[in-house]
Amino acid sequence: MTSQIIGSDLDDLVRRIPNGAKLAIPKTDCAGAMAATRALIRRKAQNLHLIVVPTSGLQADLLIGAGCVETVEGSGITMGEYGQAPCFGRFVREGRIKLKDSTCPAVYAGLQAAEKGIPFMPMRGLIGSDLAAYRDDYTIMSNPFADDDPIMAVRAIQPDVALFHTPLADRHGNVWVGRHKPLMLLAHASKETLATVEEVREDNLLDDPVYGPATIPSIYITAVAQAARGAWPLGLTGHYREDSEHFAEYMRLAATEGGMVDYLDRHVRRVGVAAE
Amino acid sequence: MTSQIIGSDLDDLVRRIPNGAKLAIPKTDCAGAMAATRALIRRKAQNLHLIVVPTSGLQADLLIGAGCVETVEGSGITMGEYGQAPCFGRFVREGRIKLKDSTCPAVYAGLQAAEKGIPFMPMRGLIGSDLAAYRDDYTIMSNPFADDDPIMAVRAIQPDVALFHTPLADRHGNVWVGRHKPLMLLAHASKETLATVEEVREDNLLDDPVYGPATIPSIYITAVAQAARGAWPLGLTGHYREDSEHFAEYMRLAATEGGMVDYLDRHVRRVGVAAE
Amino acid sequence: MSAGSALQRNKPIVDYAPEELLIVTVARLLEGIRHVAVGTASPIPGSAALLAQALAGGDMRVSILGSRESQVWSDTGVELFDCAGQGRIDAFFLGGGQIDGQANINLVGVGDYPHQKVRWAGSFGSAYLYFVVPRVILFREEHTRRVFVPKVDFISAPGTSAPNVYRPGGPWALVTGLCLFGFDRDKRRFRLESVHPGHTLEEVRDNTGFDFDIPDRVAETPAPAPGTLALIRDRVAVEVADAYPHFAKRVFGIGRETEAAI
Amino acid sequence: MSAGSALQRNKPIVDYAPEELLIVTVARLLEGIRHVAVGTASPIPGSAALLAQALAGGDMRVSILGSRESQVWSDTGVELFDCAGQGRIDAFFLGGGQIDGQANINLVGVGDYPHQKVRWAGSFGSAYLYFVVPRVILFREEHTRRVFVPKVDFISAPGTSAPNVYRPGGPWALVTGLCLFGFDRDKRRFRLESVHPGHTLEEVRDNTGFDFDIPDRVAETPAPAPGTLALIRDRVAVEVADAYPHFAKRVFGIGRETEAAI
Repeated sequence: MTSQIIGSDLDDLVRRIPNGAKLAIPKTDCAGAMAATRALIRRKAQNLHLIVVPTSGLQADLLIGAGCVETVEGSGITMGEYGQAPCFGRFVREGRIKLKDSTCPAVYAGLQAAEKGIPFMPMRGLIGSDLAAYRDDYTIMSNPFADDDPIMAVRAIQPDVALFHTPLADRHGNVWVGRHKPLMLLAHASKETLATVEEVREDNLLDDPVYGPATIPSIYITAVAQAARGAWPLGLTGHYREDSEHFAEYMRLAATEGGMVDYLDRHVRRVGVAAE
Repeated sequence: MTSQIIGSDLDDLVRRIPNGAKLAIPKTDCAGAMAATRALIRRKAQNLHLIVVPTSGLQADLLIGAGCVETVEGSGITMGEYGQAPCFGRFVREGRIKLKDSTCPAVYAGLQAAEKGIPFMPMRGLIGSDLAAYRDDYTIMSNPFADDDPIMAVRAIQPDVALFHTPLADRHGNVWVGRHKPLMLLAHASKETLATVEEVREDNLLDDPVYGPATIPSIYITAVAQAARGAWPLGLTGHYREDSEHFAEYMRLAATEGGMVDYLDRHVRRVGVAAE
Repeated sequence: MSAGSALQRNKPIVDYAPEELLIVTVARLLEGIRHVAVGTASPIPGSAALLAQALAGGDMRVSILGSRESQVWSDTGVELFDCAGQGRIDAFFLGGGQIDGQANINLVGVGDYPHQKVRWAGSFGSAYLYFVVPRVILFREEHTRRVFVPKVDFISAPGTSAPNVYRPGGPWALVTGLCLFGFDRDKRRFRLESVHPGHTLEEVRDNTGFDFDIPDRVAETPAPAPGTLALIRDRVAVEVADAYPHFAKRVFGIGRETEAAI
Repeated sequence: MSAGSALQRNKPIVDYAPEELLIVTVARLLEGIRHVAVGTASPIPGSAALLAQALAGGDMRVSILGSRESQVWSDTGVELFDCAGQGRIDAFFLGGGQIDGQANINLVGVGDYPHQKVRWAGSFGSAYLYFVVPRVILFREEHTRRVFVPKVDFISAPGTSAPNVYRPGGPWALVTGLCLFGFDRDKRRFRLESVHPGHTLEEVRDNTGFDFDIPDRVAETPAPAPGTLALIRDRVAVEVADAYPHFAKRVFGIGRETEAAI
């Protein structure tokens, strides 16, 4: 509910993500805020409880490999056609991260509960899955309108901070998300929301009859920072493509602990990388 | 899930609303499908269970006054600045309609449950209200994640048919709703959805990055009919204003049973009215 | 109209409309609020919110539902209620065809439900917002025993709840054409805070059907200060004309020729 | 590649890729379906859905998640799951790092959870869609005892549920590189339906870690008819190249130079 700082200083932006925060990030194809993520690694974020909504790829793997993450909550970490997420796999094997495995609609359901200010959401499915067996925030309850109809209750998920990247915001702090409506859900459910964007417009997006319906009102937005190519090496729909050569390099280096150090030195920690 | 008939025959459209149907209509300012509503009255619809989402005005009052409605479910019927809804008030006083009084977010919650395929939604508030006392589809349950935390469970509402009017659809049966996202919820929750629109475009609205996010995909749409000024005498945002003279005439005539017959003859039953 | 002006003692004589007194009185109840939402049918609360915002130097968010010039939400339905459920709305206004001494409100009708002899529009969002918005200000200009009854005929939304019921919100004050009441949630009773200039405690008592607490010394509701009145007339009037054109025309003599949004 | 062609008896000799046999086999399982949804990592099911649509004269809806040319939903997240919950999705595909004889699937990893020796991506939407989509087709090309185990190490989604559990959906069939199984929900067992040309029952048995029912006479999976193959190559290949460019290039030799959607 604070006013929006609109600038381009990513270090300033990620200072709003404290160590230990429940940090929510969107699906890879919703465009993760990768430039901000690298800034977060540079500021040596620690013990993050990372909520991937509902899955992630490079962004989560990078944060894990950089040692920023204590817990991963969500329904999948994958590098898609490039293969399994290397750091995630290694950290799991070595017992270096805690897991809260889920299924996509349960992640959404938890966020929707927070969005509505209710303590839980009922949800079909899940009963008999080991996902439920390992989660104390999923519990079976009875449908109060039927006899003998067990249904899963999924506890509300309220992230401390949501972080994502979109093509467009305006000077008032309204952020356009297009088809990626889970970003709206994320902003509604989270205590604070940080966005990076390609472009900041002067006119009020909310007042535009066509852009308005797909725009997150500034009331939910803590801060916006402009970051050109802020999703790189991910792609951004309508703007630029995924950098597949970079993905290949990542897969090669991140396969080992030593290679990962090399990757971080080369692409994250070095000053002046990718115009940051 | 049937294919979309796109034409301009409103009589054909409203034939898909059987007597006794649970018919859901949106808020007045979302633009009710008034031309289709007049066609529905002409076809002498009976015993409708009208679900107003979450409130209505002229559209509901007209259907009630024309004798089409058995039950009204929703959280308000009002003519706004013109005053109390005359037919609604008269029919309530005379015991000629059944009431399922609600509160706005409970109407949405019931539809959201249907949208998700869950039997109920938990909801804060409502406890201790007489609304809950008169509804067997609201019941108090326990929050399974806390001790002694009663919470209202609102049973799913699945309308048989949703009917509304928007500015724009395309040849594929995709319907643009703009900021009126409750129309999306309505389409998701209802078994069938009928839309009238001002304009039908050739290109696919869903594929448009700006229109797409505020477009109901055709998978939810049973039929679309083009109806120029289809919301009249209501206004349609960005297109035309509410016809306040007509509202004044309605308020004058609908105040009595006889006047209402006169109104219906003059504006609904007469052939060739308002270009229908 | 200039009611009240002749009746003020020890104050500069400034003409103001009764609506302006109410606007100022309500605005005072919004001090310290970060975000106030206002329903479409509430021109005086709407004006009060805009005044409070102006007085707060703009550091307050005002969301007037149905306003076409200042869109606050990207959705015309669910978002208001979700936003309130998230705790992002600090103040809201409710009225009532009947209001009783426990702050129960009735927006449904008079007589035995369902086929009541007088039927109003319905409960709208009251049965939810009254629970989750911390500072709900009850506003009803008509101060009569018809409105302020011993017990409402239908509880659209209860004024108080059992201790185990989740209720971060509830009634904060009641502003009428005669006076300002505060509401004591622990005692579950209204308490008279001040009587508007030109009116008396007896008048309030005669026209109120429920019991309420009365302080030893009953204050007079402060009249609008000249600077505040200027702010209302120069700035609030223009802003409020967007959402409430009829009201703006009637009270401030400004506005558009049409009430219908396009 | 032309596997299978030399081994077919009583059929015209037509060269086809093993992927094309699988596409045809899966497409056959989609007969009568009104709406099938396909996940992003499923090129063979995706091709099969498009083939089934072509064979149905277009009277079938195919929603390929992540396809940029045929948007089906207005939302990239929740809508798929809600749509399935509404009963508007009739068929879906799931795989599994492990699948057992009760059709339990494991997408999480091998060994003791949580710190497993092999960790896969995770369960995605399986624990929900497996319950609500009526015809879930399990697809796993690799047919080995490593995949088809007696009991999965982690149940991402159970194959069957107690009778009181709401479950309109569940496993319908399992297509592998060697054979086609049907699933009997009452008996909670797979039943071998047919063995692909060039493979044998013994091969299936040797490579399957769970028990399954075997009919008296084991059929051979029908090879693609020439007309069907032509449809795949002329039409499906082009359509599938949008969502699965690498696959289209490898199997059909067509497609774009880039895999990244803009």
